Amino acid sequence: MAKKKTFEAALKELEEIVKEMESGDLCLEDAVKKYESGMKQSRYCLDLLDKTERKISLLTKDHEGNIKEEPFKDE
Amino acid sequence: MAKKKTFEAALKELEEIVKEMESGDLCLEDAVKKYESGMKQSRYCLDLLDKTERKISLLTKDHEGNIKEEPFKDE
Amino acid sequence: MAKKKTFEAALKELEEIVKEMESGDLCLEDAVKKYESGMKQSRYCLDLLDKTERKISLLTKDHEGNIKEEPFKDE
Amino acid sequence: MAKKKTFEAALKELEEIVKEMESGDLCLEDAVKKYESGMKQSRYCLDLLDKTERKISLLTKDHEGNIKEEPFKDE
Amino acid sequence: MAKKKTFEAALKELEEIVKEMESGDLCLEDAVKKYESGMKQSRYCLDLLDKTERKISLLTKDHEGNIKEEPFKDE
Amino acid sequence: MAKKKTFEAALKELEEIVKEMESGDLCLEDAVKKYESGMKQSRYCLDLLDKTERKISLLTKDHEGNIKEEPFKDE
Amino acid sequence: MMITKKNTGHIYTVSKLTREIKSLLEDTYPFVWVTGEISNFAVPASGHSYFTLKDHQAVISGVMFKNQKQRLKFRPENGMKIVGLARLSLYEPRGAYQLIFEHLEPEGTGSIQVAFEQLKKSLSAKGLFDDKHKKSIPFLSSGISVITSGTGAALRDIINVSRRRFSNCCLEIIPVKVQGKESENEICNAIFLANQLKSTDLIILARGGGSLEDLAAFNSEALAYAIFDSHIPVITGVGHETDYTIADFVADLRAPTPSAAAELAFPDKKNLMQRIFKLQENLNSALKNEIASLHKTVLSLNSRLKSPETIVYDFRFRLEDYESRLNNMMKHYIQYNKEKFNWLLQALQSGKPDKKILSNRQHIVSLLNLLTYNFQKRLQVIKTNHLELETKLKELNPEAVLKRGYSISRFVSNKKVVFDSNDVKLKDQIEVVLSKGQLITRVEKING
Repeated sequence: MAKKKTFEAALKELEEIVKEMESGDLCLEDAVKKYESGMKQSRYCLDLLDKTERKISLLTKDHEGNIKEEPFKDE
Repeated sequence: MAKKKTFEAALKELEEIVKEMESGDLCLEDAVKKYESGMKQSRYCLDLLDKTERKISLLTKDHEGNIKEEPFKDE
Repeated sequence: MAKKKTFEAALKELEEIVKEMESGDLCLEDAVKKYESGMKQSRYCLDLLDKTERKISLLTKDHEGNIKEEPFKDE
Repeated sequence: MAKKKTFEAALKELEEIVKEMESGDLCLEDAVKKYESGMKQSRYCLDLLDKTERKISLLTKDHEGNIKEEPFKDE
Repeated sequence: MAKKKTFEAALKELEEIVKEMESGDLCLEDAVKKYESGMKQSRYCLDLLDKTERKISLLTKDHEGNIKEEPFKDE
Repeated sequence: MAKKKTFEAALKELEEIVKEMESGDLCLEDAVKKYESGMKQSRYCLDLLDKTERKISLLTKDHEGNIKEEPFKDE
Repeated sequence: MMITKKNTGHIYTVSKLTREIKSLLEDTYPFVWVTGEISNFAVPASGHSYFTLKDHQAVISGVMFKNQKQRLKFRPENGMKIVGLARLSLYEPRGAYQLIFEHLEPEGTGSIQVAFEQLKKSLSAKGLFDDKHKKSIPFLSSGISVITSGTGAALRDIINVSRRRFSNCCLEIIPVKVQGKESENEICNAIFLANQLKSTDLIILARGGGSLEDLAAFNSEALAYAIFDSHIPVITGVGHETDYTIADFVADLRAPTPSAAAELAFPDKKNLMQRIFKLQENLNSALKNEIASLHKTVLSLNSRLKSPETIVYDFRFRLEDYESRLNNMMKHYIQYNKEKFNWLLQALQSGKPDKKILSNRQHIVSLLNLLTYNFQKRLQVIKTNHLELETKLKELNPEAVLKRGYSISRFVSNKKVVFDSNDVKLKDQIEVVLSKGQLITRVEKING
């Protein structure tokens, strides 16, 4: 499922959530829900960034160094 | 059952009770009943706040620290 | 039976009795009866007040302190 | 039988007897009879008063002090 | 497959990618993809150049030196 | 086939190729092709130069008009 | 034909450029026939002759080494018009080029027989000398037929030159008489034979120097036609004479001497190989240059291919910011609700009904006190009322009369008080009630 959501979409969602929370009109339950959802988006984004960074690092190593590129099995 | 009442609703109810009690027109029995009911609402609110706080703390820790998020079983 | 008479009603009755007693026109039998009845009402009222006080104290303790709420069995 | 006559009735009777005797029109015999009857009424009243006082004393003690209320067995 | 793409086409592609990435309008996923593809093109180009150089070196040696030209089996 | 191409034509071709290559307007693949073709021409020329063995013969006619070929012995 | 322009941006050194010009000149003009007027003729101690050759438009330096000069039949001098065979050579240290002459002959001089002139004129008129009939000399011939005397110096010269210039040459020598009666025929037949065999692609017709008489065969009409009809191109190299023979005019190429003919027939193998190697080298360096330049292009593009790592860092910062904002907002929400709640709780606590209980208790106690007080008061009144009545009653007690001395008489029988003496009979028993005690009496007398 997560595969289908792009980083940009998740970031956008997170941004919306932060904005909504900062608008300050939420009741506690909604705030908690928004917060949870926001944290979820953020973690998702961070995961993607981590993955991306590892990939880049592999690509870069492969190019400059000696390590051969290994196909990313999850893609 | 408690799940169905939001924090805001409980807080509102508590507010109404306080207002009625402050109006001072209550007979002893009603005053006691109101007080009891108010205390119940307040306990409910406090519980919700505590739960919420714990939840947030877990979510936050999970992200920055090492503790893994455990699913809230009661939800 | 005591349940059915409110504190306020009992207090009212007591007040009536005191008033009648003050009027001074009572024959002995009536005076005694009134006096007895007054005593009864007052005891009833005081009992109610005691009970209420204990209840409030429990509610308050439960809220601020550590004692768990025990359901009031007589309610 | 005594139960049926109130303190007030007895006292009234006594008052009548005193009035009749003060009129002075009674023959000695009647006067003596009246007098005896009057004394009877008066003793009756006195008894009632004693009883009442004991009762009140008990009620009062029970209320302010420690003695438990004992049901009045003769009532 | 690689055989079908000329050096010039790969170089062109690499150039396009560099330009696109320098324009800075890419989303993360696209940027990573472009980077990957760019690395691939550049590796491909460098490989082709290396191969060509080795070929020349063999042909030259054959002429002046002693090593006989070995046919390139992959051509 | 090679027989049909004169040394001069091959040399000419080689010279043309060198000129084209030095003009620098070729794409890599074409340059490699030209290079190979040039090397072929050059090898062809060199082969032609080396092909024949030194041979000096003397042609004489006997009295009957028959032609006689004999090695010329001047060495 | 050589490469003269390089648009690869390559910069020559003087030596390299000069070397290239030298090879260009020397390769292009291995031998040329040139005509002009001699000037500045000088012979220094070395014995070589230096001069300039000029016409009305240009001058060119020339030299003739001592050895070649010895073979000349005349002495060159200033103002003399000459025709010569020369190599073009470039002297690198001075960057100067000059003609090195193998042979010189005065132009337009010499005694020419009328017959020779007539034949020449007639053959020329017939077109035998026309350039359009001249066959091209193969650049690299596969075999050469040498038609000359089998024993003469000419053959040796040709063989020597061929060995020097092209070691693995193929020569087919057809020995002929080159003077005398039969020579004309033999030479013609030799040409026919070569054409018949077709085993070569070039004919050298050579002879050492000699007088006009000696060269008769070479000035014959028959040989002229034999040469003209030959399918194989013919180079002539006849004698050291300044004069041309008819054969020279008809030949596809004329050399002044047999060795010069050999030089023209055989390309310099070493030179050719060097030329090819040079081309190979150029080919190599051109491709290498291209590869190097492409390599540079790829590397430069590569260095511009920025890793998206910085984008990742940017996003990380953004995410951190969002998260901290989320956390702050959430804390704020909780704090806000807590405060609101605490405020309400306080309000609730302050409305706790215990004060009401206390006041009610006091109220009840005071009511109770009032009740008791009033009740006691009431009881007191009732008591007083009763006591008053009882006192009054006691004062009215009929027995009080007796204390003053009165007594009451009653019939014993019916306890009736005796009011009238008439009611009494004698002997009736009468009870007399006194203040203290009673008397029982009997009626003794009645007074009525």
